[in-house]
Amino acid sequence: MECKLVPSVCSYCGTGCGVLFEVINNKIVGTLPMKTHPVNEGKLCIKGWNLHEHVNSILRLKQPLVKTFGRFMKTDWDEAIQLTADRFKEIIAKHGPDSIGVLVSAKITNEENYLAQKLARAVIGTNNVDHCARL
Amino acid sequence: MKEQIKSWLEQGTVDVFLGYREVDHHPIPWCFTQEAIEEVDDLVVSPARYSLEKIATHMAAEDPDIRIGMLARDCNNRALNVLYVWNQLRPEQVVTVEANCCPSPLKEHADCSYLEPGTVGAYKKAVGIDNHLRLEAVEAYGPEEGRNRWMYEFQKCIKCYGCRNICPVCFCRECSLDHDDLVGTGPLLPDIPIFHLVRAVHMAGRCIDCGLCEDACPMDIPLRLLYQKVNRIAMDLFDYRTGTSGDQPPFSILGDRVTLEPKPIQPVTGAEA
Amino acid sequence: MTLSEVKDISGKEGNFTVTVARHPRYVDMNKCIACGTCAEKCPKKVDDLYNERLMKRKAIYVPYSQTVPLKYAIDADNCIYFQKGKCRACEKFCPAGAVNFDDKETEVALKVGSLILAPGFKSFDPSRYDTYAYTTLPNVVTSLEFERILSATGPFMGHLSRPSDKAEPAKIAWFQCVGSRDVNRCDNGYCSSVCCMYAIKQTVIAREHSKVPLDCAVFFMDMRTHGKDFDRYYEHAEKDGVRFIRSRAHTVEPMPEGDDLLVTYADETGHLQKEVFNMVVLSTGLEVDEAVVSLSERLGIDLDEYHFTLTDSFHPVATSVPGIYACGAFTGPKDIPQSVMEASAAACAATESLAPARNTCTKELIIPPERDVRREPPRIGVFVCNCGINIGGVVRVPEVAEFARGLPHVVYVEENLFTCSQDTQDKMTEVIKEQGLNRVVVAACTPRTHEELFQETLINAGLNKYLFEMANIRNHDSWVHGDDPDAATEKAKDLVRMAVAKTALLSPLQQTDLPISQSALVVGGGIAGMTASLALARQGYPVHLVERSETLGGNARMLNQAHKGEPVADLIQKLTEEIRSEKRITLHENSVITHVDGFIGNFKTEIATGSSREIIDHGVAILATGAAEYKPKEYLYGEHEAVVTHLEMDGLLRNNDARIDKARQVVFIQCVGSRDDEHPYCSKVCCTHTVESALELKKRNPDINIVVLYRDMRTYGKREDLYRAARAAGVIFVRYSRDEKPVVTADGGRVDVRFRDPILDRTLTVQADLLCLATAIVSHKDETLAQFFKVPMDGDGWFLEAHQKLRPVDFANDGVFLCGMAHYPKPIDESIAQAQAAASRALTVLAMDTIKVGGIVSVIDPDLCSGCLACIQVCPFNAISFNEEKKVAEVNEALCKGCGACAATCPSEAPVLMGFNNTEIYAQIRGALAA
Amino acid sequence: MTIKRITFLQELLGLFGLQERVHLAWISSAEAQKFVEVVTAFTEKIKSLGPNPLPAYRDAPRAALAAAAH
Repeated sequence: MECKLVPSVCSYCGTGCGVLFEVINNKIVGTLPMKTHPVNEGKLCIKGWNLHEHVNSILRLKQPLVKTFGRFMKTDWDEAIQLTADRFKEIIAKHGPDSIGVLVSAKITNEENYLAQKLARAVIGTNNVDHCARL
Repeated sequence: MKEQIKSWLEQGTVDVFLGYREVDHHPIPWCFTQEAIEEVDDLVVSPARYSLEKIATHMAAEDPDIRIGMLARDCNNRALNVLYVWNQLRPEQVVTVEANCCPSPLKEHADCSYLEPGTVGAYKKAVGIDNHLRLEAVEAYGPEEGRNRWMYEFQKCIKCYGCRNICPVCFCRECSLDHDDLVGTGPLLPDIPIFHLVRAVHMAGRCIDCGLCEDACPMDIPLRLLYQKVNRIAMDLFDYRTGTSGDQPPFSILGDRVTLEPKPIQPVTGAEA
Repeated sequence: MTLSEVKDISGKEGNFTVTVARHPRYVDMNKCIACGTCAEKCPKKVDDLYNERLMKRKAIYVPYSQTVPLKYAIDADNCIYFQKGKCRACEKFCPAGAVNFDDKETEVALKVGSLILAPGFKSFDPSRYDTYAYTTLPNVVTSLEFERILSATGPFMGHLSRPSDKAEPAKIAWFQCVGSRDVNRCDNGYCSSVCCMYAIKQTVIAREHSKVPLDCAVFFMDMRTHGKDFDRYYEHAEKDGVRFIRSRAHTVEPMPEGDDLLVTYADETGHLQKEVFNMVVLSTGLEVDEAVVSLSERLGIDLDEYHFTLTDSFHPVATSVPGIYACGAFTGPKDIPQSVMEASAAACAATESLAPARNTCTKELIIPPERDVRREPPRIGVFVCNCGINIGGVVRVPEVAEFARGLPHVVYVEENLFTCSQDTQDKMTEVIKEQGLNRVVVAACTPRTHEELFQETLINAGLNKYLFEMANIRNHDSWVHGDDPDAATEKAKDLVRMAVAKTALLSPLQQTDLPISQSALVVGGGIAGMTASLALARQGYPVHLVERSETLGGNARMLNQAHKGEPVADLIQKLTEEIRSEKRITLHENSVITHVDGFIGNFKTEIATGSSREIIDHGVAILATGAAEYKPKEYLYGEHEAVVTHLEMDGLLRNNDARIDKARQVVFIQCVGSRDDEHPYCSKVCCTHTVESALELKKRNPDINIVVLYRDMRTYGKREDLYRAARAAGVIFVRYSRDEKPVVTADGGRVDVRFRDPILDRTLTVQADLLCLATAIVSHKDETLAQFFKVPMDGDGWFLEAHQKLRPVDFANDGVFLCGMAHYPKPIDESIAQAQAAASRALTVLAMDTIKVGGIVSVIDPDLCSGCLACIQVCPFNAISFNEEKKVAEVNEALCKGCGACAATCPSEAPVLMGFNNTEIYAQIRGALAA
Repeated sequence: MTIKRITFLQELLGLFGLQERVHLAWISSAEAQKFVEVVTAFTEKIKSLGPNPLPAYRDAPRAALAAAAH
């Protein structure tokens, strides 16, 4: 029997609540709020409480999929990124950069959010950037 | 204490010992084992409380024969008693090292008022319910005042399920609070007061007044008072003191003799319109 | 066979030919739909005998609304056509063409092996009590008339009214012992046994029905509430304000003005009292009808001087003719539980010699295959019943039917006069098939009485019987809202909407067959246990008889004689020999039961004999563990040698002890340990035992002085003869009250007994050579055994039967039965009858090869169960056990009664009560609130 | 057991002043009269108590209720 409580930060939004993952036999079985964490002081919202659920969810995507002939097929990262880049280029060439929007999420860190808007503005050339926290 | 725990682990009295250890300056629950016995030197009696017994039930569910040692305050011991009653752990598989502190009126040992809820603002005192109140004061509210104050508190609920999730004696695989017929999924507010009452009913004869729920509640709902109330009723009606022993729960039928009389229908006095 | 009469019987035991005359009904039973049109049109009004002539019926009639079979009949003596040659209105109006004036009396010859006579009783006609003026004063009624007045189907629809002016009485008197315990104005020397209790019941019910605080006074001699829980009922009524006046009222006179009645009586101090009542009820006794007497003469059955069957205490249901048995009031006056017991006992006795022929004349039932409807959308048929006018007279049934048509999933609606009639059932079967219905709602009466009938119909139509729901628009609606048809109609719609909402969600449930082990376990080797064992063995089934001590016979070993004088020792010897020589009986002496597993048909019981253990399989169990004599702590018992208990007195008599010969003065004190705070019940046998002992003492020494100190002499039934004989022999009976008990002090070798005589109103002291205490009978309170068999005990420690009146030897836990004093104190004859009854009930299980289990039972979803054991704690039938391997609770379908307590208790909704699951119930609630 | 559970419920609802809205009575199938009396009395009582006050708390803005609490 192996049991560990692993400290982490909630990945749901930008608040950054401290959580503990309860790991038994290498499986995350539960999430606890970290009592001494200065941000959440032992409290969590319903999303934070259920972090372990989406880790273990059978619906969780573990590798990229590409839709071919109307069906999702498994693929590798190189191919997926290449395909996305190719399609972006194609669309920009045909309809201009403003035809692309970038929607970012609270589930990634602040720094990643910064990088995403940089990608949108500097690489793609669009100002159509938005964030779920603004909705 | 540390020597005791080490010898237990070495002699195989217990397979694991649940205590606390500081990780990045945060005391967090730690599972000490024979393989890493040197970690026992880092064991701390954390002022931050986690439900170690809940972790223990999770382990026992994986391996029913596991023997578990545990650092236990009064509240942990009460929770263990309840878990024995409800067949989630067996008394013979658990040994405890006593630690003195508990924020409950049920506490028998040292004072640990530093764990009691934080101060409450004037507005909450005026229209809601002060978490520091004694149950008698809450019971003394008139019908309308009681309703207004409780509903003010319940209206704040963001339905995080924290009270249930943190609770050391909540072990059901599927909770009634997840049940569509009782509590609909999605909407906020949750169905008040049904959400809280369903939980309160399930806490009767189970709540050991550890205060973890109130501690975890982002909205400062005075949950402890609510569950103290249901336990008080269980004591009055069933003569059952939750968590004090491993006796069977009060809600059994066979051999039960009731001396209560149904209350008559009293005419309305007109005090409340 | 109704309207039939036994004309003659020939042949002998095992091969009788019975000639039965079937009187003409003049109505074809197959055609009559009991619509009531004939009675409506019939011009001839006749006194309604069922309602004690308090109201009228027609010449074509059904005797009462619950008549079985519910078919009309013509009363030829009153029919205008039969009397005057014309009318035939009923024939003309009958929509079914059922009336047949050419119907003739026929005779049927039946070949049977045994006969049971259960002709019942006739209520005493009080006309000859001239001072009670029953014939002249309308407000003097018999108890049976009063019973009809209180009944919802009676002349005043259950409104408490008096016959003369329909006014609501505020003051009613009951006169006890009218036609009982009386050899002056009639020849009924016996006590009718039931009148005290029914009079109290009537006071209680009358007070409930009355809109004003009703003053009830019961004039009585001895209050004979000797049955199980009867004393409590009596005390409760008294505490509630019913007045009990110890006096035999002698005159009822009309008041000069109005219809009130002046009652004159002498109170206990001898003073004449006069009191005015609005109504007087005569608690009339039970008699055997002359027709029954003449039938008995024809059959050669010996009757006693009161025309009851001449039975002996050890064969309570056997008549003097072998092969002919009797039960009920024909063997002596008795109440419902005792009659029900005797009925089962007679069935047991009558089938004993016929056991080899069992299952030789049976027919197999052919059940059509069940249609699988699980994938079909719901197609609900709704049948709304008028129940004659029971529902239709209040609820606007067509409106309800129209409303039902608009409910979701309802594809067929029909309105019936009587949905439960056979022709409607046949039609329902057709409709289900034609319309392709897959669920049925009947809006009628209660599932308690009719659910099975309708389920049968569903089965016949190829539907699963659980795809059915009843809406009770009678008991819950038309009966309670009789004065408000609008509200009742709306409520009927609500009830139908609820039923339809639930029905749409019902799914078919399955029952499975479980083989049963065809042997019995009898616990207790007293008279009851031995009788039950022998009865079962003679019916062909192996029996294990477990007795704790080393001898058979129980308490009876200490008794000298039964109340009719039969020596008990002979009976014990005979039974013991029969038990030992009966090869089907395995006797376990010096044995106790240490563990019981299983359920009806499949019990596994561990029996410990000394240090050895044996596990036996059995299908049924009979508990006959008896009771014990109470050892008093008062009246110097155990401190003074002159003070003995009943059983000790029997011992002295049996051994011809010198103290008996020397005694000049003997005192008996009744109710020692009975009817007090510790044992608030009557021990039933002590009064009779005391008069028996007193008579025996008088027989041995006619000069002996005997004083009996009693509270109420309860020598019920024919035992009253003994009481009368004792008084005639000079035994002095003095009453004492619970508040003023006799005081006993030692006086050398004798004891002084001081008591107050209520008639002399003086305190007297008697110096007694012997003081016999009529001690209570107390329960063993064997809670271990109760837990083993999962059977309840009442507060006094008596095993609690499934229903005190209608199922007196069954337990709620199927397959377990009880008899003898473990049930309640009782004399030998009643113990034997109950033992035979228990055997009879056990036979109904043993005679089957399999039992059906499942259906409406709880099922626990193992995925949701956390193994907290809460459901096990709460299950009243111990039907749930914990599977240690899977760590979940599991329901035993054979034990589960479908009460739903587990489903209500489980914090995780893991148990689902089939047929009542959450979605179904919530749908029903939403249906209720949808209006 | 039923009486304990219902008493439990009454006590709990007492926190909200609703204990009067639950009633327990034992009525056998033979006691139609008593059934009518109990149900009528209870219906009357509920009518005089007025509608369930709880739904208002779900719908009303919190501030308004807070004001009402004074």
